[in-house]
Amino acid sequence: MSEAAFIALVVVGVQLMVPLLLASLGELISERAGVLNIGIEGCMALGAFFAAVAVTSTDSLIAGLALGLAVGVLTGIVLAWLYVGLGLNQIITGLMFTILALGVTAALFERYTQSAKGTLAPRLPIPLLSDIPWIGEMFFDHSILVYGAVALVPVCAWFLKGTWWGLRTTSAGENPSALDSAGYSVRLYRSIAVVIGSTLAALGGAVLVLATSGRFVSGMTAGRGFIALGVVVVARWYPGRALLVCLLIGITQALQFQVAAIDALESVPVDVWVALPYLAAVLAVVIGRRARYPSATTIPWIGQKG
Amino acid sequence: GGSDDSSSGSANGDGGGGGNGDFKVALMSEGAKNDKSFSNSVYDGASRAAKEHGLDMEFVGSLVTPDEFLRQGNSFASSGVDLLMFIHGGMAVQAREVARRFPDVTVCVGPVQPTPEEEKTDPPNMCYWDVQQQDGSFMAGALVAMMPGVDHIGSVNAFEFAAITRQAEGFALGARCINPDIKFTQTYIETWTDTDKARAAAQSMISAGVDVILSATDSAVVGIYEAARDASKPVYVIPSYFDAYEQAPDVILTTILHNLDGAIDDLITQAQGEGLEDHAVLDYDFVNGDVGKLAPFRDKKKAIGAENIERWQTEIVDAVKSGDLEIPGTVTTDPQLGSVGSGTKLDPTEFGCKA
Amino acid sequence: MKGGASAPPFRLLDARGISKGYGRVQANEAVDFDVQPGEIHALLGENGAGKSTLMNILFGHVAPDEGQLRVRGEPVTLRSPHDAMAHGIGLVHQHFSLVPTLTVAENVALGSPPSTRLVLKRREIEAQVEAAAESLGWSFDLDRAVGDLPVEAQQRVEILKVLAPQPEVLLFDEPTALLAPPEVASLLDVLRRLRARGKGIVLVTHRLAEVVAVADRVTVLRDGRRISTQPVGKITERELGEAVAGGHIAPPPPPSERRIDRSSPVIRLEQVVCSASRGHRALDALDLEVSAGEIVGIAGVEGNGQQELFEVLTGLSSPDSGCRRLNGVDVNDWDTRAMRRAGLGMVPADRKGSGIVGKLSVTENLALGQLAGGTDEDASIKPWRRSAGESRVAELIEAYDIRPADAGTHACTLSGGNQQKLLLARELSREPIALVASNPTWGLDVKARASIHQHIRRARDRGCAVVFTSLAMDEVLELSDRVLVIFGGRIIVDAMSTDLNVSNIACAMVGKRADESADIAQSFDQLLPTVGQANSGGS
Amino acid sequence: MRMDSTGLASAPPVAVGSRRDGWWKAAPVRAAVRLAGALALTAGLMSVLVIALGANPVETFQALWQGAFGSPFNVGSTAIVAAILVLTALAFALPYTSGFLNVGGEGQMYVGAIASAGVGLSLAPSTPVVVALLVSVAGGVVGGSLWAGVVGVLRAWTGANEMITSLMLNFVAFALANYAVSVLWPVPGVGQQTQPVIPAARFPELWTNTPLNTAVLLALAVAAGVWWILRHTRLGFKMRVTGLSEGAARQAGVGIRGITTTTFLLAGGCAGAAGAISVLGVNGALYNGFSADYGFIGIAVALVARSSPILIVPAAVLFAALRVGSDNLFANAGISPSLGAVIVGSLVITLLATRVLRPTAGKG
Ligand SMILES: Nc1ncnc2c1ncn2[C@@H]1O[C@H](COP(=O)(O)OP(=O)(O)OP(=O)(O)O)[C@@H](O)[C@H]1O
Ligand SMILES: Nc1ncnc2c1ncn2[C@@H]1O[C@H](COP(=O)(O)OP(=O)(O)OP(=O)(O)O)[C@@H](O)[C@H]1O
Ligand SMILES: [Mg+2]
Ligand SMILES: [Mg+2]
Repeated sequence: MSEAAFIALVVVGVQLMVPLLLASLGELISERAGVLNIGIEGCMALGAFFAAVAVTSTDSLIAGLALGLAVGVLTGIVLAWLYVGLGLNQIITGLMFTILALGVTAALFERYTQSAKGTLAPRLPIPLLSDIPWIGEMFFDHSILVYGAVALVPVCAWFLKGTWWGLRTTSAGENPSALDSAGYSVRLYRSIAVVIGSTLAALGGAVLVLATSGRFVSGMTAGRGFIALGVVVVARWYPGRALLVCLLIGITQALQFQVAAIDALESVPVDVWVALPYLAAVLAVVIGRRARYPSATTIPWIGQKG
Repeated sequence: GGSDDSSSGSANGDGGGGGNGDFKVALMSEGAKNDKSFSNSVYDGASRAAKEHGLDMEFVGSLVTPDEFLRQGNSFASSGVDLLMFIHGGMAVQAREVARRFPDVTVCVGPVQPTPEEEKTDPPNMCYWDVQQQDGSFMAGALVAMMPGVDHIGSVNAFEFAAITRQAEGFALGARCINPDIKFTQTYIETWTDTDKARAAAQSMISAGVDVILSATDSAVVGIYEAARDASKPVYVIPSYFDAYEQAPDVILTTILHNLDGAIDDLITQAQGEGLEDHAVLDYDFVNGDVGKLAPFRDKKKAIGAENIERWQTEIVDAVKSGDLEIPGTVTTDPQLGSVGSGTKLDPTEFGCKA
Repeated sequence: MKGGASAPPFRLLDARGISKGYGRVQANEAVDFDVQPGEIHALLGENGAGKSTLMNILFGHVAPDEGQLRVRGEPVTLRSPHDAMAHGIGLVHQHFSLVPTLTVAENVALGSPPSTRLVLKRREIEAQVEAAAESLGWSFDLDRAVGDLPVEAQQRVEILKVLAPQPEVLLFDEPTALLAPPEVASLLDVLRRLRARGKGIVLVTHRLAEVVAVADRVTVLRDGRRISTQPVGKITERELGEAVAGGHIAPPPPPSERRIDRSSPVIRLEQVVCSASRGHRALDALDLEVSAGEIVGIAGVEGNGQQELFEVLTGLSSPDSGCRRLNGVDVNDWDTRAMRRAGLGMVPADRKGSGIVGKLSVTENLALGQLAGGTDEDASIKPWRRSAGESRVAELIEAYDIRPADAGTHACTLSGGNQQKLLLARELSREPIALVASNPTWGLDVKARASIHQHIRRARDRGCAVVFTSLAMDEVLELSDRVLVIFGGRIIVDAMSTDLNVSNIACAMVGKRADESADIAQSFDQLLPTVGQANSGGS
Repeated sequence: MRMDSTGLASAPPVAVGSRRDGWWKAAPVRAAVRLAGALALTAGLMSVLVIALGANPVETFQALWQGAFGSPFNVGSTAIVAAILVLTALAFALPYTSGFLNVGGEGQMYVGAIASAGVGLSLAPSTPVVVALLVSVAGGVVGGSLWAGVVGVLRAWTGANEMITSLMLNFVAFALANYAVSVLWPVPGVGQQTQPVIPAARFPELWTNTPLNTAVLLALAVAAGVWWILRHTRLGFKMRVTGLSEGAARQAGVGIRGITTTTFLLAGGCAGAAGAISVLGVNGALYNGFSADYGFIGIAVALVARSSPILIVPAAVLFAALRVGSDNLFANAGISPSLGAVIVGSLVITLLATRVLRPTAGKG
C-alpha cells in the first residue's frame, strides 16, 4: 500500500467517522442517563432532511446546522416526553419512532426537497498543524464539520465527568433513586440527556447532508444510528473511546474503497465490507460481555418506592 | 430539463389538442420522481408524452419490495389503466402476473430483455423495454480517454448486477478503445442513497489518481460531486440519466443521457397511438433511440479540447452510427459486458476500435 | 453509656399529627414525633408499620396528607429534601442511595445541597470529605468507586454524605440492617459521638438490643399509629418486643435432644475452593459436613463466602477444586437441576428475586419446585395440564398456613411472610433429603419468623439435613443444633450451639479468638444481653 | 433487553377496582375510551400529515380501506401479508415471553428467505409438489432458526446482550441476501433477484386470481402450535417462568442456557417460515430488499397482541391492512406509500402513550 493510499485511507476514514461519531455521542449521553434511545436513526433522518430544507432555501451552512439543531431539540423533547415523561418502553418506542421518522422523511422528500447547492463546508487546513507530514494531511486538513464533531468529544467527556450536571446525569442512569433522594428530579436530568442526545444525532444527520452538497436523499442515514448503539457498548460509555471506535469503523469502511491498492483485499466480496461494522459490534458485545449498561438503562423512572 | 418539484404525480394532459383523453398510463418506480436521476428522467418522458397526447398519467415512486410493485400494479390495473409500466428490470415476474390477470392492460417492464423461455410463456399483452446503457458509457469512456492528462478513470457503482455492471464495464472498454493502457478503478458501494459512502468511494479513487469518475449509482451521486470539488486537482464526474449540470456545474463533465425520457415518451406514444404489438420488445440503443447521447459539454469544451471533440465525433459517434464500431451488449445473445471485469479484459479492436 | 436524660429547652424537630395514606394503606396516622438535641430517639415497628414513611416525611421527600412540622419551634413546609437540608435535617436511607460507579467523593457531592455552579470542583469536595471522615476517625480512598467498597464502608459513605451539609438532626433508617455485629458496634459508637456533639438523632431499627444499647427514648409504631413513646431506661427488651408485635411472643423451643448419626453425612464439602468475581478466593479449602436430622447454622459477617457457599451447595456454581458430595457420591459437576433431582431443597436469600415468581399463581409457584424432574410424571402439580393437581395444592396451602388460601392468587399479592411460607411449602413438600437456606427469615417480623423456624424444625425431625446461613447471630443460636462460623471463606468454628455464646461467635466472625479482643466480646455481651446470658448460662 | 436483573418497565400498578365509582370509571370502559382516544389521535396526526402533503384525509382513509379490503385481490394480499406478520410477530413474542428482546426478526426472516430460495431453486424440477414445498419450507425454517440460534447461544454462553446482537445481525443478513442475489444464484442480465424456485416448491393457491395461498394455513398452524407450547407443555411453562424471573427459574432447576437457546431457535424458525412464505408464497424468488420492514412491524403486532399467539392473528390482520392498504394510497389519493410506515409507527406510539398498550418485561 502506497503512502498516498494510506493517507487517503485515514482521511476518508475520518470523514466517514463524523456522522457516526455525533450519533454515538448522542446515544452515549442518553444511555448514561438511563435512556436507551433506539430512535436516533430517526433523529438523524429528521436532522438530515431539515438541514437540507434550510440549506436549499438559504444556501448557508449556518442555517443548515441551525435548523438541524432545532429539529434535534424538538425531536428530543418529543422523545423525552415519550421515554421519560410517559415512561414508555424505550426499545419499542425507539424502533417505532425510527420507522415513523424514516417514513415521514421519505414522504416529505418526494415533495419538498429541491436541487442541491455547491460546497457548504470547505476544507479548512489548520495552520502549522496541517504542515506536519502525514499527520497533518490525515487529521488537520478537514472541513469545519469534522473539527466540530471531534471537539465535541472532550466537551462531552467533561460534561459527564467534570460538572454537577454530569454527576447527576450519571446518577440518573446508575441509581436514579439516589438522585431522587438527594432531591433532584430524575425525570428532568433524563429528559435533558435525551434532548442533548437527540440533538447530537440530528446534527449527525445534518452533517451527512452538509458534507455532501446539501441534498437530502431518502435513506441516506443507512443504519448509522444502529451502528452507534453498538459503538457505545464497545466504547463502554466513554466519549474518548467512542471517538476511537468510530474512527476505526470509519477506516474499516474506507478500506473497502482501497481494494484496488491492496491486492489481498481484491477477492473479498463487497458484502463483507458492508457487514463488517455490524459484525464488529456483535463481536465487541460478545468479547466485552462485561460491558455493563448503566444499571437503570431502559427502566423508566416512576418515582420512589416504599 | 428541470421538473416541477411541487407537482403531484399525475399530469393531466389537458393541453394536448386531439389526444386520446381516455388513455391512461401508470408508471411504478423505485426512485422518487424528483430524484434528479433515473426515475426523474422516466417521469419527464412520461409527462411529456402525457402532455403531447393529452393522456392521464400517474407515476408512483419509492416502491421497495416486489410485492409492493405487484400490489401497486394490481391497484392501477384494476382502476382501469391502459398501459402499466414497471420501471424496474427485476419485476418481470410481477409484471407477468398482472398481465395475466388483466389481459386488456398492456404491461411493460424494463429496462430488461426477456429470456427465450419467458418469451414463450408470456401473455400477449406483456411487453419489454430496454435501453442499452453501455452505449453511452462506452462513448463517454472514449471521450474521456482523449482528454489531455487523463490516464486513470473510475466508476462508483451501486449494486452488482447487469444493468449497473454494463455501464461501468462499457465505460472502461470505451476508454480502452482510445487508450488501451488507461487505468480503471471501480467500487461497488451497495447503496443507491448513501451519499457519504459514495463520497468516500470517490475520494479514495481521487487519491489514487483518478481523473474522471462515472456514476453508476443513483441519488448518492451528490457525494461524488462533493469529492470531486474537494480534490486538489481538477476531477470530473459523469452522472447518468438526467442532465444534472446545474447541480454541480463545476465538476460535471457531461451527463450520459440514456434518453430514458425519449424511450418512455416513444413507448407511450406508440401504445396510445396504434398500440403495441403482442409480445412487444422495445430495445432502445444509440442508433435507434439516441440512448447514450451525451449532454451538452457547455463550459467543459475547453477542458476536453475542441479537437478531441471533433475526433470523438468522427472516430466514435459516427462509427457507431455507421456500424463500423459495434459496442458489445449484455443480452442473452451477447452477454459480453454483463460481468464484472469484462471491460478491462475484452479486446477493443475486436469491436472496431482503431488503436 | 447513656446520654443526657435531662430535658433540653427546646425540640430540634417536632412533628404533630402526621398522616399519610397510600391508596387503602394508611402508612402514618396522626403520628406525633419529636427529636431533641443530644439525644438518640429510636423508632421501632414491624415491617410496614410506617417508619420509613415517617422518615421520608421528616426529610421532605414525601409530603404528608396532614400534620405540622416545626424546626426549632418554627413551622415549616418541606417541599423537597433540599428544603430539609437547608433546615439542617439529614437522612441516611434504609436502602443505600449510593451510585456504585461513582467515587466516594462524587457520591458525597451528589448528596450536598444544590450548587448553582456548573463546574464540579473535585479538589474542594475531596478536601471536605476527607475532613469530615477524619473527624469520625475514618479514612477512605476517595477515588475508589463506591461499588467496590465493602458494605460497611458504603454505610460510612452514606453517613458522610448526610453529614456533609452539617445537619443538626440526623435520621437513620435501619442503618444496621446489612451490618454484622462488629460493624454494628462501631456504627453505634459513631451515633454516640454525634450525640455528644449535640445532634438530634433518630434511629430506626428492628433490633431491640440496639435500642437498649444506645437510645435515650423509644417510639413504637404499629399499623401507622404511634403506640408509645418512653425513655429507654424504664423498659425491658421483652416489653419492647411485645409492644412492637402487639402480643406475647412464645419462647423458642429447646434444641432437640435426638442423637444424630454423623457417620455418613448427606452433604459433604472437602477442601472446596471457589473464586469470586473479583478474583480472590471466596471459599478457601472449605470443609463442611451436614448429616440427616440436624440443623447446621452458619454465622458470619456478610461477604465472607456465604453467597458462594450457597451457590456451591445448591449446584448454582461448581467448585474450582475440592470435592462436593451428596450422600457420598461425587457430584462436583452437577448443576442445580441434577442436585434438585437428587433431593436437594433450597431457599434463597432474595425470595422475590430468585425464590418465588410474583406474577405466577400460588399453584404455579408450587409447580416450579417440581420442574427439575425430567418428565411430567415426576410432578404432582402440573398447571400446564388440565388436571393440575388441585388437591395437592390445597393440602399444601393448609399445611403451611398460606394466607389468603387461594391457589389462584398471584404470589406478589402475598405478604412477605406468606411468600416465605409458600417458598418453604414448595421446597419441603418434596420431602428433600437436604435443605440449603440463606437468611431464611430475612426481613420478616417475629410471628412469621417463628412459623418459618417451626417448619424447618419439622423437616429436620423428618430426617432432612438442614444447613442455613444467617447474618443474625441470635437466629443462628436459636435455630441450629450445630453452629459454624465462616470467616474468609473457611469454617473457623464448629461447635454445638449449646457450647457457644454470642461472644465466642462475635469474635470468631471477625477472625479473632476471644482473648485477643476482649473489648469486642464485651461490647457484644452488652449489646445482646438476653441472648448472651441465655447461652453462656447453658455452657 | 435484559440488562442485569432489570426488567424493561416495572409492573403497572395493580388496578384497584372500586365499586363506589360510577360505571364510567370501570376498567373496560376506560380501556375502550383509551383505545378510541389512541385511534382518534393517530387519525388526527395522520390527517395533519396528509393535509401537509396536499391531499384529502377522508379520501386517504377511504383509499386505505379500499386497498386493504376493496377487492378479492386486495383481501388476498392482506391475508398473505398478515400471514408473514403473524410469523414475525411470533418471532418477537416467544423470546419476549422468556424475557428476551429479539429485534432481529427482520434478519432472521431474510436468512429464512435465502435458505428456502436456495433449496427451492436447486431442487430438480421433477420433484413432487409436497416434497419440494416441505423441503423448501424446512430450509427456511432451519435457516432462520440457526440465525436466531446464534443470538441465543451468544446470550446463553457469553451473556452478550441479545437486543444488540439480534439488531446488528439484521444488517449482516441483508448483506448475505445481497451476496445471494449477486453472487450465489444471480439471474444473468437481470439484477437484484435470484433465479426462481421450481414451481413445485411454491405454496398451492387457495383462492384463484388472488395472492391467497396455503401459506396462510401454515402461519395459522404455527400460531396455534406456539400457543399450545406456551400453555400446555412443560417447555412452555419453563419459558414463561424464565421470562418472569430468571433467578427463580435457575434455582428451580430450569436449564437457562437450554431455554434461551431453544427460545431463540423456535423464534428464528417462525421468522424463517415468514421468509419462506415470502419466497415460496409471494415472490417466487429471493429479491434484494423483499421485506417492507415486516420483521420490525412484527414487533408492533406482537405488542398490540400482548404477545398472545392467538391475539397475534387479528393484530397481524390490522397491520397487514395498513401496510397493504397504503399501497393503494397513491393511485387513489395521490399520497406517497411511505405513509404506511408512518401510520404503523405513530399508531403504536400513540397506543403506548395512551396506555392502551403497556409492555412489561417479564422479569418481575
Ligand atoms: N410509595 C408507596 N406507595 C404505596 N404504598 C407505600 C409506599 N410507600 C410505603 N407504602 C406502604 O406504606 C406502609 C408503610 O411502609 P413503610 O415503608 O413506611 O414501612 P416500614 O415501617 O419502614 O417497614 P420496613 O420495616 O419493612 O422498612 C406499607 O404498607 C407500605 O406498603
Ligand atoms: N400488590 C398487592 N395487591 C394486593 N394486596 C397486597 C399487595 N401487596 C401487599 N398486599 C397485602 O397487603 C398486606 C401487607 O403487605 P406487606 O408486604 O406490607 O406485609 P408484611 O408486613 O411484609 O407481612 P409479613 O409480616 O407477612 O411479612 C398483606 O396482607 C398483603 O396481602
Ligand atoms: Mg422501612
Ligand atoms: Mg434483566
